[in-house]
Amino acid sequence: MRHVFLDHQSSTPVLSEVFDAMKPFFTEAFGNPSSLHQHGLRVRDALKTARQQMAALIHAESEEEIFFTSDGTESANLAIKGVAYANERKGKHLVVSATEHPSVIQSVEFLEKQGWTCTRVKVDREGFIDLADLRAAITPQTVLVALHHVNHDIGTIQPVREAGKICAELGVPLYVDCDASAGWLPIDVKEFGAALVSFSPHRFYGPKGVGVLYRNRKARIVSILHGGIQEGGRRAGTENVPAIVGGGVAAEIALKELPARSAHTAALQKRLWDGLKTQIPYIQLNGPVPGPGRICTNLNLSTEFIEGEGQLLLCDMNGIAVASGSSCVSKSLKISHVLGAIGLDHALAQGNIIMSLGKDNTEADIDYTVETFAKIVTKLRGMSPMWDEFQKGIIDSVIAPTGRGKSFSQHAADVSGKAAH
Amino acid sequence: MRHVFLDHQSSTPVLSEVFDAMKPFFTEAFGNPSSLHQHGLRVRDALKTARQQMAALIHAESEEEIFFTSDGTESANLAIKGVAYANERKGKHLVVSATEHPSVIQSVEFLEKQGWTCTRVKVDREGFIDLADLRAAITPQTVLVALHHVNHDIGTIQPVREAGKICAELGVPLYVDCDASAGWLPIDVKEFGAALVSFSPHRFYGPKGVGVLYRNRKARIVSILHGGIQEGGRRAGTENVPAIVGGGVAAEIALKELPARSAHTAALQKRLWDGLKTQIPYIQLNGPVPGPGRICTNLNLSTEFIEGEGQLLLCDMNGIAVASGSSCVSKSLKISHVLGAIGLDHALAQGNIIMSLGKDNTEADIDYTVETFAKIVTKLRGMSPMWDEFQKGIIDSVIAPTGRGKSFSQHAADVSGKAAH
Amino acid sequence: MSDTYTLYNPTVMEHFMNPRNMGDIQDADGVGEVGAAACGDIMKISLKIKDGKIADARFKTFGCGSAIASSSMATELIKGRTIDEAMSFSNQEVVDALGGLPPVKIHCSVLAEEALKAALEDYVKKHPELAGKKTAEQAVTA
Amino acid sequence: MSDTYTLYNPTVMEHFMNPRNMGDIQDADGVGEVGAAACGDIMKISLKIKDGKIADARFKTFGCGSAIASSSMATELIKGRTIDEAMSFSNQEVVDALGGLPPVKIHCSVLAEEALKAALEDYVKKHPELAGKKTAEQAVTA
Ligand SMILES: Cc1ncc(COP(=O)(O)O)c(C=O)c1O
Ligand SMILES: Cc1ncc(COP(=O)(O)O)c(C=O)c1O
Repeated sequence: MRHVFLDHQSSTPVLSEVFDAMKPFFTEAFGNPSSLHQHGLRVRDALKTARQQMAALIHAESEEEIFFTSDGTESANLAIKGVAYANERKGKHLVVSATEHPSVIQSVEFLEKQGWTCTRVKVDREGFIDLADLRAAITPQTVLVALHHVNHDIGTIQPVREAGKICAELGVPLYVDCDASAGWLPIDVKEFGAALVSFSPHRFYGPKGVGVLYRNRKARIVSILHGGIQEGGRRAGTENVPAIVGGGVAAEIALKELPARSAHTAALQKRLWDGLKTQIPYIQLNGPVPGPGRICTNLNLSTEFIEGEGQLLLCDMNGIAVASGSSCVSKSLKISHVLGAIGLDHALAQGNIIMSLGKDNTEADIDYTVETFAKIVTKLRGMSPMWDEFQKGIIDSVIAPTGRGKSFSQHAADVSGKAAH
Repeated sequence: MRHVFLDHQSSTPVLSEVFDAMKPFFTEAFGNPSSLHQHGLRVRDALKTARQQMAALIHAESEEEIFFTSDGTESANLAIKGVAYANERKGKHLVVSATEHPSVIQSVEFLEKQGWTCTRVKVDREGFIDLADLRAAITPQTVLVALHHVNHDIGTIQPVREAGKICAELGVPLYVDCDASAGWLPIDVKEFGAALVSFSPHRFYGPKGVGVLYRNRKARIVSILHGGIQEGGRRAGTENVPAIVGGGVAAEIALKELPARSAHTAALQKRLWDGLKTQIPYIQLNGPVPGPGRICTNLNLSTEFIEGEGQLLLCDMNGIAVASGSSCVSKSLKISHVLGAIGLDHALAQGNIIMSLGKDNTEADIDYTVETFAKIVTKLRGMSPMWDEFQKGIIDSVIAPTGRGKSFSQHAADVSGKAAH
Repeated sequence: MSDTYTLYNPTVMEHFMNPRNMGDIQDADGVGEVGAAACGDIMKISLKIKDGKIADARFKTFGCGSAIASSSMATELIKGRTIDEAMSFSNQEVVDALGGLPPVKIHCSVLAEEALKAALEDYVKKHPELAGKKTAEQAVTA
Repeated sequence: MSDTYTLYNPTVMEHFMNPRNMGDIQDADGVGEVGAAACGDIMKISLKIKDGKIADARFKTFGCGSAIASSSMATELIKGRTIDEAMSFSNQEVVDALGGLPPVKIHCSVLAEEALKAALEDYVKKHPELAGKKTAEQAVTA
């Protein structure tokens, strides 16, 4: 059986160069960077190199603007809460988009319990914010605007440069969560006008266990994990040296290979979507069409009349690893808040699958995926009462409505007694 | 030149078994545990095994009581703030000892800014809390008592079992920070009567990048890093799988080898202190005498009339890696708060060096250290105006006072115009 | 990676991959279609009843792996039972027969129970004589 | 680990490991002892003055590596200077000659400057005729 990994957004394997760079820091150079002897000083040097590599990836001016955290989630928490707490006297209002990652959304909700207020800027059906809405959301009390570069579910590339200009004009720092874009799209903190940028090397062939937060010198921030004076007093705790070193090397390689990786995945993305839409009726792409509005790695698909988890499991049993934003797949039994925010019909949200490409995927992988996925859809539709009722004209398609009957969602609400959430 | 690592409290090298266990999780099994396909499920299994290994080390009943964080600092922050926030309605008072690690103290200070109050239980000259003081500090508003098992600076083993009984009697959860003891002293969460226990595998030959928090099912806690629903909703963020796996193996081996490691380091600890006090006049051990009151790995030394950083640097130039709690060594120019809390004379705090032993240290290492350290002390005393003035009878010794003159500290205050801090 | 790791236990996986009794019964004696508001799953069970017993049971399911496995298992279990026996069918039987389901997926087995009961009710509705018998019986046992 | 990693640059390390002018001058013309309240360091500098010039300078220091290196360098730099030149000695010279110090350790060089000035003052105090001369000179340059 062919093995095709199409879940690069969840994580990526560590490059052999990265692993080799990390290796000595487990055994031979195991020192704590806070130590003042050989063992500590050696790793201090290594952290500095990694900081420079991280800075280079996002075109930051100095490695002193780079802070290490444990992951993308912690970086987002630090950016949001660290800025909020530092500027409490200035104001207690935040602006975020409705489709931020949960690490941003939940951080904001935590602050709301502590007396902050937050405006969530809505997105359109492709997931884009409206810059006029963003501008209107900013008040004199706003201490931070958080806008992700690329959406982790539907691949939408937000207009961060333009958002940066508005923020600069209004004098509010902009935090750009680049977790879903770093290593795949060019990032330039100055071009973005970003006061803070976060990313996570395990998304571009670096190790887990390290997150990065860029902070422009002008942005005030306080630490949220308290203790020692590591990371210039902004992040206490013994540094995860091997992961930081490995992450730095991953960043250096990502910067160098970025054009090739982007071109390669963009070509496969097109081949995959072209193949799927040709082979499978009643399938739809969520988020922008592949091109300048969408990241080159992501396809978010809704296949009508069948549910997501079954698709995911059958893909897996056929060697294809994919993700899903469907409610059955999440522990909370809720569909992804992103699919909710773009107003996706519940039936389509249920049939959701996310495929994300990587540098090692091949055309043969894509062709196998198209062929296999078409079979899976056929199998699941064969089991689906909804497909049956659609064939019989009892319910209609949402993707290609004919006006001949009630929708799947209406039907589902009828049989379950209430509307799904 | 011989190389002697005597800073095991700062970090330890990863065991080869640990490294081998981690290895596949960087490349081959790189999945995200949240993923529902092969790649995710495989690592989920691995996390469960690691949880069991961690639970075994501290005799926790179930692996479901184990949460993974990024380090000891984050575990302490989560224990303190997570319990405080979860029990806000019950009360806003905390009790900690004066010699907790900065990750506890600073977490408490952060909460104090948000309206909590905290009683700091003082310690005696050896660093022990008085159980009567602890009892007296607890009020009906107290939601958590935090007491470390072993002090990271002076090796004092706190009466945690007795503290646990008092807490149980008064119905307040006890958090025991075992960062400085786990892997070296037996830990039994039930015997301790601990609702929460934290530790960090990089202190016992596991990797950096993972911290552990045990939480008894009855203790209420909320998360402090917000986002996804990893770790049962108590710690968002992609898990650092390789470090967790490696930490688990390190815990398993530590449990097995604990008696041997303790006996070995205890013997070396005795040999080292005996050697030093025989060879070097005016040297003192801070904290309890080696034995049941002190961890088997730590010696905290004050050598009179000379300062700590010079000792540390000369040790390092002679291949011996040590730490120091002296003010010159810290970025803040303050002596360790622990040395302050035990009321150590400032002159002795200045001449502070911490040596911490590990399983691979040998008798030859110890003998080399004694011999070398004696030479270093002679060299530095030769440069010291204080030693000179002591010889001339102008100032007196604090360690062995003769009553013949003013103390070093008084003299230092005189020449600097004010008392040192 | 030589082993296969699965979200569900082997029995659940087997019933998901090779569901028993999948399909419709053309001239069904009772059909029930129910939906779970919690997650949006929909399950349809059709029954063929002969001599007061379930002669055949078929399902169609729009739902996750455990929903499909639950319907497969429920239809397997129910075949050959009398209507009265089937009326007291509980989702726990499905869970047990499947060797367990993740806590968050227990509702899938409940859905199977509900679909079965809906199909039985449909049958009973079409056969008012049974309803009377049932009520009389219930009066006796009560 | 083949390279040696050091907290300070090679010049500082060299002056720490092999300090120049360490010791006391028995019949010193001026002695200054100062302390840094910030970290508890103590530095003592003794001077031998001949023909208005610093003929010899020695130090003793209780303090960290950079304090020892700073006193070593300061005594090196100051030898051969006139009293007036020495009076305008600045810690920056020490920092520069050492090739830099970590920011948190700059105060060590300040301590060296202070110890030197205290020694000079001690000398001037013992030679009131110089104090007058100095004041007159200052009046001219002012
Ligand atoms: C946009 C975005 N931000 C933050 C995160 C959190 O990253 P991590 O799970 O590595 O902590 C993710 C992860 O999916 C993400 O996609
Ligand atoms: C008692 C104690 N608690 C917490 C910590 C924090 O651990 P880490 O630096 O690994 O985050 C330490 C580290 O020295 C410690 O000794």
